[in-house]
Amino acid sequence: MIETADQIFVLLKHWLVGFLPATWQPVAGVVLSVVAIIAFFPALFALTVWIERKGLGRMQNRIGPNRVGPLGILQPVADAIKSLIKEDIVPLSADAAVHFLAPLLLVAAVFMGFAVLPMGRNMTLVNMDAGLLFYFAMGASTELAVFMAGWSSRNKYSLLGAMRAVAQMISYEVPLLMSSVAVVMMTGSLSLTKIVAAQNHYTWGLPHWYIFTPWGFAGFVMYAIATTAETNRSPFDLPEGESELVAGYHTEYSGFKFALFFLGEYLAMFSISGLGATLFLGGWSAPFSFLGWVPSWIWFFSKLMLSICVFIWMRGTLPRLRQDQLMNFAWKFVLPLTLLNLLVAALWRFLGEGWERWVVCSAILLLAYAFMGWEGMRRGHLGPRRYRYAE
Amino acid sequence: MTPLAGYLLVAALLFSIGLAGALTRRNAILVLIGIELMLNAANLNLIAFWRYGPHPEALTGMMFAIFSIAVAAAEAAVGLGLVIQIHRHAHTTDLDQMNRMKG
Amino acid sequence: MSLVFYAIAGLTLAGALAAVLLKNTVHCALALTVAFAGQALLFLELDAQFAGFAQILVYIGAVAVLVVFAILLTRGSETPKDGVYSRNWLAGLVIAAGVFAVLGWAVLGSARALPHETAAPTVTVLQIGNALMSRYVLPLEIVALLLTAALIGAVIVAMHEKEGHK
Amino acid sequence: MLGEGILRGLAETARNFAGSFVSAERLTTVQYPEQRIAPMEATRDFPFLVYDGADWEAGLRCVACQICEKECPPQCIYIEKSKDKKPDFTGKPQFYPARFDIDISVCMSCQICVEVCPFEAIKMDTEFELSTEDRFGGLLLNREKLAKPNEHYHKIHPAEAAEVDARLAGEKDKADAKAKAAAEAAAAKAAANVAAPAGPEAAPGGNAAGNPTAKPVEGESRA
Repeated sequence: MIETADQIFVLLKHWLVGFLPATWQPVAGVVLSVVAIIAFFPALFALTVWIERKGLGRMQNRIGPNRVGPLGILQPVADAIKSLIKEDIVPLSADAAVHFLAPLLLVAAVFMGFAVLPMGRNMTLVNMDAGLLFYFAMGASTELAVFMAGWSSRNKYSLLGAMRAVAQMISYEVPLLMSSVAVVMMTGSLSLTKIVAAQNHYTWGLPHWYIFTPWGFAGFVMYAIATTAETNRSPFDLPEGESELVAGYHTEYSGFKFALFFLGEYLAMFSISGLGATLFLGGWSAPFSFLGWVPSWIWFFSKLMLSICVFIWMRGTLPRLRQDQLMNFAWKFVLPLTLLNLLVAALWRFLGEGWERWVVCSAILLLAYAFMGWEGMRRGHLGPRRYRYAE
Repeated sequence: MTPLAGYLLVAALLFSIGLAGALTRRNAILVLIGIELMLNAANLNLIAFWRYGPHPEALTGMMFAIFSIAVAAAEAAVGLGLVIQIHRHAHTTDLDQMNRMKG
Repeated sequence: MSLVFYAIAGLTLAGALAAVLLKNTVHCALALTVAFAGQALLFLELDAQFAGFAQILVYIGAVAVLVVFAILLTRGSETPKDGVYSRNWLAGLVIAAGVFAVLGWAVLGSARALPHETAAPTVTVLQIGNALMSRYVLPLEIVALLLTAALIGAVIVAMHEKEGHK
Repeated sequence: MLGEGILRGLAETARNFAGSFVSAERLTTVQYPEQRIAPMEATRDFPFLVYDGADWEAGLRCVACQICEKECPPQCIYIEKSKDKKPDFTGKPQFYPARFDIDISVCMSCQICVEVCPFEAIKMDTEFELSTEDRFGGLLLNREKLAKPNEHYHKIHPAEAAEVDARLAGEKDKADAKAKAAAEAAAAKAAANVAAPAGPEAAPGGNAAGNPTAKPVEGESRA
């Protein structure tokens, strides 16, 4: 019974595929999984939009959408209908072909990333040996889509937004990769399935997730910062700052294409949160050994939604950064710390099983954090903004 | 035609296209693009020979290609940095106009 | 020679041709990306998974974006009035055609000696990592040094000179 | 320590989030079409024309002096002066607007027309639900749509309206007294000469000079 609940989607797929002749079955299985991903994540996107609008409202002491359906739950449906029936405007001077291709490329590249995520026990679409590399290769191609969108619009705001977005994504891709490399070093594999398997065992009922180690915790924090920047979420949402750039690279998009950009942004958030859960939070494994009977996919998606909620919480709290603060933060703070974290992870590996490694690794990371934070605040790279003329 | 010959022909064509681009275009960046294409053609040759060679388990061709990709990234960074510096100095990226050695 | 190979080869060559023929420089850069993607697919077709993904990550994720940045920083997206081809384009074309003729002749001439279909080698990332850290550790270190030098060099070359430093 | 402020901010938003479910006074949102809050006394948006009495056409205070038309910064007022005259509230014959249009799609609610009006004829309304399906014709209000009774003015701005009424009543008394005095003087002369028409016409000029000094005081009392 427990086994069936855990494997329900796998069994369902096998049952459906079983109706076809044997030669077609592998192809049909892949197609079915792809269709499931393409159908499920946009639905999750609709739910997330609702959660975000309600949650942000509550954080600002508002009620949020409450007109369409009970508690406004049908608001995303209304938004979808609105964007579908809107006129699709292409500016006269725009580069029509590139303008058309950019949103498609973005969404396609983002969807590719889901292919290697293990969403549950035996629930990986392609169990690739170099899964993590594939994921980052796909993530890197979204930058080009963003650039295409901004450049083809022939609008200075769009171009500026796209350049900001690309510069920011490149800058934060380095810490993103570096913090993931620490996990790869520990597991000895680029396969996401193996990374989950390496974390899926328990001592005294507690899991061996990487976040519960000093280097894993530091890596997770750095990973979270880098993903926030990578998905252009607040406080790193300069590329689409409405108040400065009138929505940046998708200024000139309307109707369905704009909805595609919006969808792409949220899908990127889902996939990168899923990757974070896989790398640091044990993927689909249960947080306590006695909860092992809960289906694995429930754990994966609850971890994913938890990350999304933290994203929304951050958005409700932090104001937007300035461009120079953003770059300083990436190159002068996050990147050195991730490099140090790599060294600490190696040290952790070679210090053996005792308690010493906890003390040594935590002390190094804490000292480095405190020193760099103090130094950054003293020099004014980081910390609260000082006003020279006001006050 | 064997598969290897097919890959080698594609690589040869790619190399020639890159060479033609590098030799005929005016814009310095497009010349760099041509050089990138030529490097890519070489990589394709390396991988193809690795795949159809007698000892694929030795990984020689593959390693060569991976190192070559890394070096190409460095080459692109330095090359484009030079182009930007030249543009700042001479206000053009047209190679036909860059015919003086004096600054 | 499967249909897939012809399709991917066609895509790669079309992208490469567009990259050297198109008038608008940004279009050239985007066509170059298509060529890179086609090449990555060719690598995958050759069972070189790791190299294929590295190709996408490095070429599409970094080199193409760098090219695009350089084009915008040098205002190259405006098509020049006096043509996009160099004065001695004919010579270049002849040289390229000659090179292709020689290469093609060499390949076709030795086609009979080339090995036929062999079993696909299974290369895991673990093997590549082991090879990098044992047999190829010296080249790896040299590449690391080279990349560091290139990083510093590119920064110095492209850096603005400070005002009043002349 | 770096990151302290971020944690404090996160705690604050978390407190808001949780608090909005617990305490009702945190949520200040008004569910507008169903719930409404009474507008504040100083609320103002678009101008309207005041009339006295029951008949709007006869009771319009406006004398088509066209000062507001000239002063209007976005030029959204259009006035056509009448050919004939009719008596105003003091009984003096005055022109009246044959046409008075305000394009409220252009109007920027600056209240300058109200400030400059010497006759207390144009005032600011509080009506804001002006959406229409015809964005050109529907937002061009003619004098019939603009005319609203003095009672309406009393309802939306009671203190201000009372002040205006008192001043107008004082003017009327003054004008009556003056007319009486003139009549007495005319009777005393008992001359056959017809009284010069220049006498009554001096009154509006006196009004115009008196008003701007009166207004700032009124504004202060409202604030």
